[in-house]
Formats: sequence, C-alpha cells, structure tokens
Amino acid sequence: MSITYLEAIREAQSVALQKNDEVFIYGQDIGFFGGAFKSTKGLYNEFPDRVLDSPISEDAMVGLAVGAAIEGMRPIVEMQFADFSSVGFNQIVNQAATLYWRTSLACPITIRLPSGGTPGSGPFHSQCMETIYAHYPGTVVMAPSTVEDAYSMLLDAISIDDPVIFCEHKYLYYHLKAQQLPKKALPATKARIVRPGRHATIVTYSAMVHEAVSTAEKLSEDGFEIEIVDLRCVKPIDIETVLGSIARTGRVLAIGEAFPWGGVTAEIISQITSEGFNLLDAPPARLNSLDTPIPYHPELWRFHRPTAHSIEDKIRKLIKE
Amino acid sequence: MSITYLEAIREAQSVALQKNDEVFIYGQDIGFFGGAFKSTKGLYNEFPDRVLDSPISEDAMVGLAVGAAIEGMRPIVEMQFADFSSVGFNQIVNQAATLYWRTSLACPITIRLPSGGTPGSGPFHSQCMETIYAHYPGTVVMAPSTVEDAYSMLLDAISIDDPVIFCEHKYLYYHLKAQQLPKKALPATKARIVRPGRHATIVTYSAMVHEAVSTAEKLSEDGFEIEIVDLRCVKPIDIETVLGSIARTGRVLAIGEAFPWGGVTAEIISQITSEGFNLLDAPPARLNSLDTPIPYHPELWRFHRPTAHSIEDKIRKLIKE
Amino acid sequence: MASGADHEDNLKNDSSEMVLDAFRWMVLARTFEDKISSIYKAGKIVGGVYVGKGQEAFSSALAVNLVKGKDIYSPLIRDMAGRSAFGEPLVDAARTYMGSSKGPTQGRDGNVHRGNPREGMPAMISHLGAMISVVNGILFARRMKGTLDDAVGATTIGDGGTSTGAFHEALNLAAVENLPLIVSVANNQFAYSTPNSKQFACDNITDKAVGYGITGVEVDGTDLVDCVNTFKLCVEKARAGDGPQLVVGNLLRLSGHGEHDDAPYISEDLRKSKLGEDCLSKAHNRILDEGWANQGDIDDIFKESDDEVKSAIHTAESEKVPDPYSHNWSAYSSSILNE
Amino acid sequence: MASGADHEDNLKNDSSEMVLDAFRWMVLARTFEDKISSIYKAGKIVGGVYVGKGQEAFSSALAVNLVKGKDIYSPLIRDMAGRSAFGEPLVDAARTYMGSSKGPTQGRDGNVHRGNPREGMPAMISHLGAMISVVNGILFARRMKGTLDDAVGATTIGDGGTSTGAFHEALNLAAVENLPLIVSVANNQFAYSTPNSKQFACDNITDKAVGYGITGVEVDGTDLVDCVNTFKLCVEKARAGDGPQLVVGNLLRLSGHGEHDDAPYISEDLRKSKLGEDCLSKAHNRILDEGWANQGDIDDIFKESDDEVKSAIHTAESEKVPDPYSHNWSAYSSSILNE
Ligand SMILES: Cc1ncc(C[n+]2csc(CCOP(=O)(O)OP(=O)(O)O)c2C)c(N)n1
Ligand SMILES: Cc1ncc(C[n+]2csc(CCOP(=O)(O)OP(=O)(O)O)c2C)c(N)n1
Ligand SMILES: [Mg+2]
Ligand SMILES: [Mg+2]
Repeated sequence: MSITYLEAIREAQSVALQKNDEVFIYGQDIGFFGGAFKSTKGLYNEFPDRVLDSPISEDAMVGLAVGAAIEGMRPIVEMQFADFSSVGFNQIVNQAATLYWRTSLACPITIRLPSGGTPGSGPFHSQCMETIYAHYPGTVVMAPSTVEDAYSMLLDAISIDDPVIFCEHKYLYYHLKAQQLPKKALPATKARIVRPGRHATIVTYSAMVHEAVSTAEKLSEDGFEIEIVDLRCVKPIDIETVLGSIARTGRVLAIGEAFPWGGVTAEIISQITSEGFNLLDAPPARLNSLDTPIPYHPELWRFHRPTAHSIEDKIRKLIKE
Repeated sequence: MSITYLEAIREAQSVALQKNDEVFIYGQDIGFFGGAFKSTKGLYNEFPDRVLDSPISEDAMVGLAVGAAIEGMRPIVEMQFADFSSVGFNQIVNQAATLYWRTSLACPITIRLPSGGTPGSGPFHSQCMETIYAHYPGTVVMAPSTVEDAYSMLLDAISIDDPVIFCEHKYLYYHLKAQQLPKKALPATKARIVRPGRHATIVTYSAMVHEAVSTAEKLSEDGFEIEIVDLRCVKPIDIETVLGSIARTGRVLAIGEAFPWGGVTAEIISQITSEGFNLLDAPPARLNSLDTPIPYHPELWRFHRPTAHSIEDKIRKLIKE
Repeated sequence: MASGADHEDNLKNDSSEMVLDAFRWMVLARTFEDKISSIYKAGKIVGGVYVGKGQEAFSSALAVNLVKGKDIYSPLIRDMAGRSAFGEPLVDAARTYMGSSKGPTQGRDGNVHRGNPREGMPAMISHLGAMISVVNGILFARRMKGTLDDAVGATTIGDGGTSTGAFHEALNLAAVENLPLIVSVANNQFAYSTPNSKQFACDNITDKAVGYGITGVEVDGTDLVDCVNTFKLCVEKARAGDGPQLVVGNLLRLSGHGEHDDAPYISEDLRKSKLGEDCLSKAHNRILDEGWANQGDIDDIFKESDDEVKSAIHTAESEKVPDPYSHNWSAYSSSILNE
Repeated sequence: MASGADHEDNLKNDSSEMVLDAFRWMVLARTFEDKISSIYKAGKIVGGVYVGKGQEAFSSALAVNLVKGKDIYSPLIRDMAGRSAFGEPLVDAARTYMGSSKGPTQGRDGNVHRGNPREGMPAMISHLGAMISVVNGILFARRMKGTLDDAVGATTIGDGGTSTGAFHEALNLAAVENLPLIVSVANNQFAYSTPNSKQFACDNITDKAVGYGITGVEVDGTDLVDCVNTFKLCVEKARAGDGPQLVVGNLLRLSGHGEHDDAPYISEDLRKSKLGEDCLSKAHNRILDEGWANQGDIDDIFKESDDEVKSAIHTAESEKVPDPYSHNWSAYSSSILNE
C-alpha cells in the first residue's frame, strides 16, 4: 500500500474527526464533493454533521471558526487555495490570532492553505503565504514537506490550542508517496535534519526540501556533502537545530519558494547571524522566487521559483567563499 | 511659521491636487470633515470634486482606485487607520500590485496608512503594516520619519507610476515640527544618514529614528558615536547607503516598531549579511516590538515597543562584542 | 416589513417590567458615561472615549430580552447600556477606562473593547462587521454539539458598518444556516461624519434584509417601549427557529463620534428633529405617564446609579495599573509555544 | 422587479439583428471552447480550462449591447462568448491557451485571466467579486474627468460570487455613487459543487438589488432573445443615469466547473429541466422559426467559426512560448524601481 501527501492530509482529518467530537471541517465544496483537491474525500459520508460546505465567504468562514472555538470546538477551515485566504486575512490575524491575548481564551483553529506553485497555476493559485501570517503575533505556521509530516503535523496542528496556519504544498499532493503513516513523530515545532553533510547547510521547508535534496545528491557525486534542515514549522522556528547544523558546516543557504522581500529566509538568516554569527565561515546566502507575481506559463514558472538548478549555482558559490 | 508632520502631509496633497488634475483623494470622512486626523483639512473646500468621502468599504475603495488608475488618474486612498487596510489587503496585493505585471499598464496609486503606536490606541489602532505590503512584488513602501520627508516623499509617492504604500506615523503627526517645507529633497527611494558616527550603525525608519537619535545623543556623552541610517523607503531598500555606513562602523543594529517575525529588520539584516558580511566586526543585532498584539495601556505599550532605553541596552551590548 | 409599533398594543401590558429594567440600565449607562466623559475632558482617561448617549434605549432594549448564561451578546462601541443590561459588572467598565490591571483585558485592550466570551459576551475587535460571524460561529457550534436549545446570539452595529464586506458575508451565512442571530443596527444617520446618503442608497436599512432572505424590522430608536417590544418579538422569533432578524433603530447620537469630536456635521435641524429626541427623558416621561413608576422611584434609580458609578470608579482608580515587568507577555495559550 | 419577458414584445422587432449578432458569437465561443476542451483532454493545454457552455446566450447578449471603445466590459471565467462579442480578437484567446509568448499576458497570467484594460476590458484576478469595484473606479474616474458621457461599465459574476464581501462593497458603492454599472449574474445554480441552497437564502438573487436600492431584473438565461432584450433595456437605463443594474440569468452550465470535473453534483432531473436547455440550439431554432435567418446562413456561421478557430489555434500553436531568459522580469512600471 502506498499513500500520497494528499491522502495523508485526508487521513489526519479522518483520525481527528474520529477521535474528537470537537473537530469539524468547514470550507467550500468540502462536503459531498470532497474538496477541490479531494482532501476531504469521503469524510462527509462518515461525518455528515461535521464536514460542512460554506458559502464563498472567507472572512465569515474564519470568523465562524473563531466563534466555534470560543464554544470549545476545534475547527479546521479549508481555503480552496491559499491565495484566497487574502480575503480572510483580517479575521485570521486580527480576530483569531489575538483572541487569547485579548480574552485569555484559547483559539484552537487550524486553517489549511493549499499553497505553492504548480505549472500553469499563475499568480492567484500558487502563492506561499506563510510570511504574511507568521508576521503576526499569536499564529503558528507549519509547512510540511513529506507525506509523514503532512499527517503527523496536521494532527499536531489540530491539537494545538492556538491558531495554526497549515501550509500544505499542492505540488506535493500527488507527487509524494510513502509506504505508511507514522505512529510516532517528531513534534511539529521541531526542525529535522533531512540529510547529514559537512560542506554547507541548506535550511528550507515544504516543496523546496525536495529541490534541495536533488541538488545535494548531485553535489555528492562531486564530493560535496550538503546538510539539509527541513524547518517544518516556520513559526516558531527551531533555531537550535539550525544552529547545530551550521556549527558542523560553517556555511548556510536559506531557500524559500515565497517572494523575496522579508519572509522565512530573511527571518532565518537574521536569527542565524544574530545568534550564531561566529559559526559562519562565509556570508549566509538566500534564495527565493523572483520578485514578481508567480507566472502562469511553465517555462516562466520554472525560472521564477528556486529549482535544483539555481540551488546548485548558489551552493557552488557558497562553498567557494 | 512652523509646520507639523501632519500638516506636511496635508500640504503635499494640496500641492499635488493643485498641480495635477489626475490626483484625487478617496477615503472615509476625508471630505467636509477633513479626515479623522485632519490630514485633508480644507482640501474639500478647495477641490470639492476631487476630495471624496467613501463608504466603510476598504476593499471597494482600493478596487475603485485601481479602476481610476486604469483611466489615467492618480488616486490617493486614505485608510482611516493602517490597521483597517487589512480588509483591503486583497485588492492591494493582488489587484493593484499585480496590475502592471498582468497588463503592462501602470498603477499609480498611493495608499496612505496612518500607522504606528500612540499611547492608549491598542491592538487595532497602532499597527505597522509595512512588512505585509512589502512582501508582495509590485509595491513600493515608504515610511517617512521627518516633517520634510513626509512632504517630499508623499509628493514622490503620488508621482511614482506604481502602487505606493505610504506609512505615515501617527505618533509623529503632532510631535514633529519643522520651520519650513523643502523645495528640493533626496529621492524617496534613498536612505539618509541622520547622524554620523563610528562605533556602530543603527538602521531604522519612521518613529524609531527619533528613539535612536535620543539614544545616540545619550551615548555620545559617554564617547560613543552612533551612526544612524534612516531607510525612508523600506521597499526598495537602499542597501548601498546602509553598507556604506557599516563599512565605517563595523557594527549594526536594525530597529523596527513592527512585530518581530520577519519584517524590515529581518530583510535588512539578511541583505547586510549576504552582501556585506566582511564589513561586520560583531554579530548584527535586531530590535523589534515584543511578539504580542500591541497593548492598549501606556505602561505596557511603552514596554512593548523599542524605546531609547531598550535601544541603549542593545547598543551597549553590541559595542562590547 | 412589520414595524415594531404594530405589535405594541398587544405587548405593552406585560412589558412594563422589562421597560423599567431597561430604563435602570439606561440611567446607569448615561450616568457612567457622563462621568467618564468628564474625566476624559480632564485628561485622565487613556485612549478614546466613545459613548452611547441617545442610543441607550435601543441598546438596553435588546439586552433586557436576552438571558445571560444562555444567550450571546456581542456589543459594539455605543453599547454601555446593553452591556450593563446583559450583566456586565460596572466595575469591569470602570477598570478598563481607568487603566486598572484588574480589568477584563488586563490593560491589553481598551475601553469599549472589553468583553468576556466565557460569559457569552465576545470582546470586539475594531474592524466593523467582524464580530457578526463570530456570533454565527458560537451558534453554529452549539447547534453542532446539540447544546443550542432556544438560545439566540445578538450583536450590534451602526449604519456605517453595514457597508463592510464582513457584514454581508456574515449575514448571508447566518441566513443560509438559519441561525438564531439578531443583528441590531443603530441607525444614527452618520458614520463618524459620513451621512447615510454617502453610505447606502436603499430607502431603509431594513431593505437589506430582503437580499438575505431574512426578517427586517424598523423601530423608533428613541422610544424605549417600541424598542423593548420590537426586540421581544424578534428574540422570540429567533428562539422559535425563524432565523436571523435584522432590527434597525432610527435615532441620533447625542454626542460626537468620540468625546474629542463636537460633530459639526450634524445639522441643527436634524438635532431638533424627532430623531434627535433624548431617549432617556422620553422614557422617563413615558414611565410617569403610564404610571409604571413614580418620580420618587425614578429619583432612587438616578441616586443608586450615581452611587454605583462613583463606587466603581473609585475601586478602579485605587487599583494598580498593569506592570510590564510582571505581565505575561505571550500571545499563545499553548505552553509549548511559550518556551 | 420587472422580468425581461414583459418588455420582449415591444423590443422583439428591432432586436433581430442584435440576436443574430449574438448568435454568431455564441457559435464562435462554443466552437472554440469545444476545441480547447479536446486539446485539454489530449493533455496539451497548460493550466485549467473553464468553459461557458450553456451560458453563451447570457454572456454574449450583454456584450452585444456594449460599444467597444466606449463602454467597459469586465468578463469572468465563463465569458468566452461575451469577450468575443465585445471585440476580443480570437487569437488572443488561442494564444493564452496555447501558451504563446505573443498572448495579451505574455505568459504571465493564464487563459481566462487575459484582458486588455486599455481597450476597456480589464483583466480579471481570481478573487471572486474583486473586479466589480475596478469597473466602479473606471466609471468614477471618467465622471470626475468629464469623459463619461453615456458610457456604461458591465461586469459578470456567478451565483457563488454574490457571497463575497467584495461583491457587497462594490455594489453598495456603485449605488451610492449612482454609477452606470451593470452586474450580470449567471445563476447556474452551483458554485463549483455548492448548490444555491448553501449559498444564499433569498428567494431570488434579484432580491439583493433591493438592499442596494438598485434595479434587479431576472431573465431566462437559456433564451437568447429574452437576454438580448433585457440587457438592452438595462444598458439603456444605465446610460440614461438610472444607476446600477443587476441582471440575473437563470441557467445551468452544461459542463463541469472546469474540464477536469464531470459535475456529479448536478442531478439528472435538473439537467433535464428547463434550466438545462441548451441556449445555442434554442437560439438556433428560434432564429429559424422567426425567419431571421435560414439554415444555410446558420451553416455558414458554423463553418466560418470553425475556420476562424482552426486558424487562431494554428497561429498560436506556431508561435514561440515565453523565454525566461529574455523575459522582462519586473513587477514595476517605473524605471527607477527597476535599477
Ligand atoms: C473596517 C473598518 N474601517 C474603518 C473603521 C474606522 N471607524 C471606526 S467607527 C467608524 C464609523 C462607524 O459608523 P457607524 O457604523 O455608523 O457607527 P456609529 O459610530 O455611528 O455608532 C469608522 C469609519 C473601522 N472601525 N473598521
Ligand atoms: C474569494 C474566492 N474564494 C474562492 C474561490 C475559488 N473558486 C473559484 S470559482 C468558484 C466557484 C464560483 O461559483 P460561481 O460564482 O457560482 O461561478 P460559476 O463557476 O458557477 O460560473 C470558487 C469557489 C475564488 N475564486 N475566490
Ligand atoms: Mg452611525
Ligand atoms: Mg455558479
């Protein structure tokens, strides 16, 4: 049996619905239809009262989830695409993320954002919005890169008593497969060393982990061993694991698929240089998408985002410095 | 005669309305009433057809501005508080900021965000949202710190053919005064050395410039000369000026009033360490607000944001390293 | 669209007690806010002061129809009267205004933002329209859990707030889900300085109910009896499963937008019109006319309110302000996130 | 609320030409989209394909009432027919689908997102409801500049899109400003899989017009003649200064949400109902019945469309795809920002 990243997300929700009556899922077309990506396929049949279709009203969907959380529920809101959460932005950052601060009442909601680029999706069906949500106090922002993490981190997200923005990557939905789902897992807030190395560290997350691994495998043939840290959770950031890796390699490249200004790579490099400056043997490097909206045409898209190819260029330069 | 930061903003709009028929202002209570902060006071009388009250509809206000820009106008949208732009977020980042990319048509709109903390304003009337807008491709984000800059940069903003997010600081509205408005000025996209120094560089912007200056004056008494760079424009960032300063001092502290995750300080430190690593004699330091919503009570608020006091602590540590 | 007045005759008889109750809260709110306003003008309140002067009848009339511990009441900035009527301790209000660390938000959020979701009163955020969907969520969750019974959720907004996308999405969703939601719109003719003519183009805000397929009722917001009876009916309908109710009260605020504003945009004519009548003195006279209480009883109400207000402010004033050094600076409830 | 049908008798006589014109664009759109759909199924289209099958009458009927170079037309995903009728060159459509670098977006944005604001056709963003206020802005600016004359701005949306805050804010604002805006709602009963019963609770989408204080008209979206006449009237009213017009066309999409979807959520009964009738064959028959054209004329229209489609796709296919190395990678129009 093999299971995809997408199926892992479905499975985690199924388990959560089964184990806990307080869990419900709310979103567009997620009921009978099973979701635009089928990540709630079959769940409506099993839990007809807790897998519910919403109108096209992202603001009201998130507001509803906060109200339900006040009543002790643990809602999961599915955005049809991460990009559309922009119209639910206010309720996420100002209502949900501040609830605990304002009232000492927990806000255990999970907002699932089908994120990231796939060929032909264009500027409004490809965005990585982790930065936008991570900037605001009170949020937890996760971005799993593997089938196993998609499963265990979503279960963690649902069980955390604060708003979790769960950035699942659409490119990984069908591409990634695992043999089985994990029984035990690293807590969602911890980073993982994906691959040991000694010449440089790549810190990244989500789909870019796989691009980094390709590069590392290629460079390994030339005798360069690149350590890869998968952040998994981009807020909070497990900086200890990152610094531990850099202590071994002395060099770091931070990679993100999101837009270049600010963002995860900026935050990670700032933390590294403030807290681990003396570990560095070379200037820290950064690689993000180009500074334009995400292009629709695959020829442009492949050039716009970081790939194994552009990562290789960066790493080769980094190692030489 | 003396003129406040707020009056400078009013004056720049008055000049722009006078010089160019394509300029108009749209926002809540900005007409007859002259705006919640009086930054359009009297303009309605002079230009009754181009200073117009809107309904409480931030999404539609920004959408309207984009449409007007398509027709060749140069709209200025006043948000009553920066914080409320969260409900216009989608039109700003996905409609306005992408227009040129999608259609090769310029989008010369200016969105004025009365930003930043003042005592007693609380979580929803105090936010600094520059990070949110700067993250997206296609935006220019300005944050003037002086009366003169408020004036000249707003004129620049209105004349730039791309969407400008103009973060004017409410704390400076009445506090800052100048003798007169400048005839000539540094372009809005260039940073300025506010104060020369040699022991360390503070890179900051907006209200924090003044906190930094207080600290620098105090430390000067102890023989430490702190150079202060006012970014003025946080996107794009004038990194040359910043690196030039660090070349002289070897040490840097980046300060921002915004939330700590990501943001201007992260971007600036990442750029510095990637491009000017070898200029640094000590780990770069960062100071932002605490990682909670902005507190209402002044006792908490003063502790939450960086102040001359907390800046002094950071700088003293930085100089010792 | 039925007007509340149509039903008044049937209801008047058994509503006198509710009217008197509401009147008490109106007096308390007016007394408290007058006091806070004068402290503000003396420069001793932190942050802005937004009062409900002229809107107390409409505000309290809704809340006296709700049951604390069962119903939800999500107030906005002009709902001092409604908050008290719903059961908010006066000292909670005094504490936020005076900046006591013992206030419901511990100094984290300000004045009118105070709330207590555990007690059925969500704490508002400033973004207009944003609270309606939170009330939807509470009702939705209870129905899912089977604990809704005949509880209702009420929330308030102004004429200007109806222009927000949030208002639309939330009312539409409530209608689709047939939630027992009551949205009361205090139509005070202005949003800050902006007149209704620049805010919407329908004849009456109740017209908006048609677009959601819900009930819309209009009421004279200066007339306490009309308000009490209208809300009574709407709350009953919502309890009975009739879905969302939109109640629009026509009135004028007898203050500026905030206490910093002298409202030059409100014309003398409008101030002198029926809309500008003071709901408090009108209610006072009506109560005397109907013989529901005598002047002595009413004097007592004013006297008691005065005492209560003084005592609450005194308590709040004598308490410590928040201490940043011992404050729990965390935006997270989960301990693992605070490490 | 007047139904378009009421006015049909008066208008029928002089609308035959417009009907025939619209029919031509319907045939072109159907032919083109059928072709694109089959290329998609062969795996040769990049990105999704969303077609307007079953909605061509409603879509083109609006656009034939507009004047290119004067009016504004802001289409959405199911408006192939309207786009063509408004004057979009077919090759522009072919180029985006086939990924030619010569397409109107140069490969930057996809398929249905193409547009040309310089020619009065804004390019849509995906967020539903977001384009309405852009059209408002164009009209608003023209009025300010004195160049509006009797031009109108039209934009389209689906039943589901009416639930967005953006829809509400934009329609309300247009009503307040009395803008000559036409919003046509293709009520195809579903938003992706979500039926209207989960989207709104008013009886008819035209009810929403009441809440904005604007005109709302309903039309049989499968009946081209009804559509043409209704839009004619609404466009005339908007030109005459009567303010925003909401036109709701009842119909069914005769496709999935996208070509990847076989729409299992649409029941057989519904498909077989009047709503499920094919506007194209209905129009075809009506034209023959009325004698506005004969079968030979219609055969010619199909033949010409077929040729035009083949030629446009052939042109697009033979063009280069975008080259990332020579592409102008800038999100800024100002040269100072591109340094
Ligand atoms: C989304 C949003 N935009 C702007 C504001 C700023 N604002 C606060 S109160 C107000 C006027 C509100 O008018 P109305 O809803 O009629 O209530 P009233 O003050 O008259 O009681 C405005 C514009 C806000 N709170 N939220
Ligand atoms: C704000 C927003 N949320 C979600 C989506 C995703 N989405 C795209 S089309 C669609 C259904 C639209 O239904 P409707 O408006 O009825 O148009 P139809 O497809 O039926 O023509 C949805 C939910 C979106 N585009 N925008
Ligand atoms: Mg009002
Ligand atoms: Mg539809």
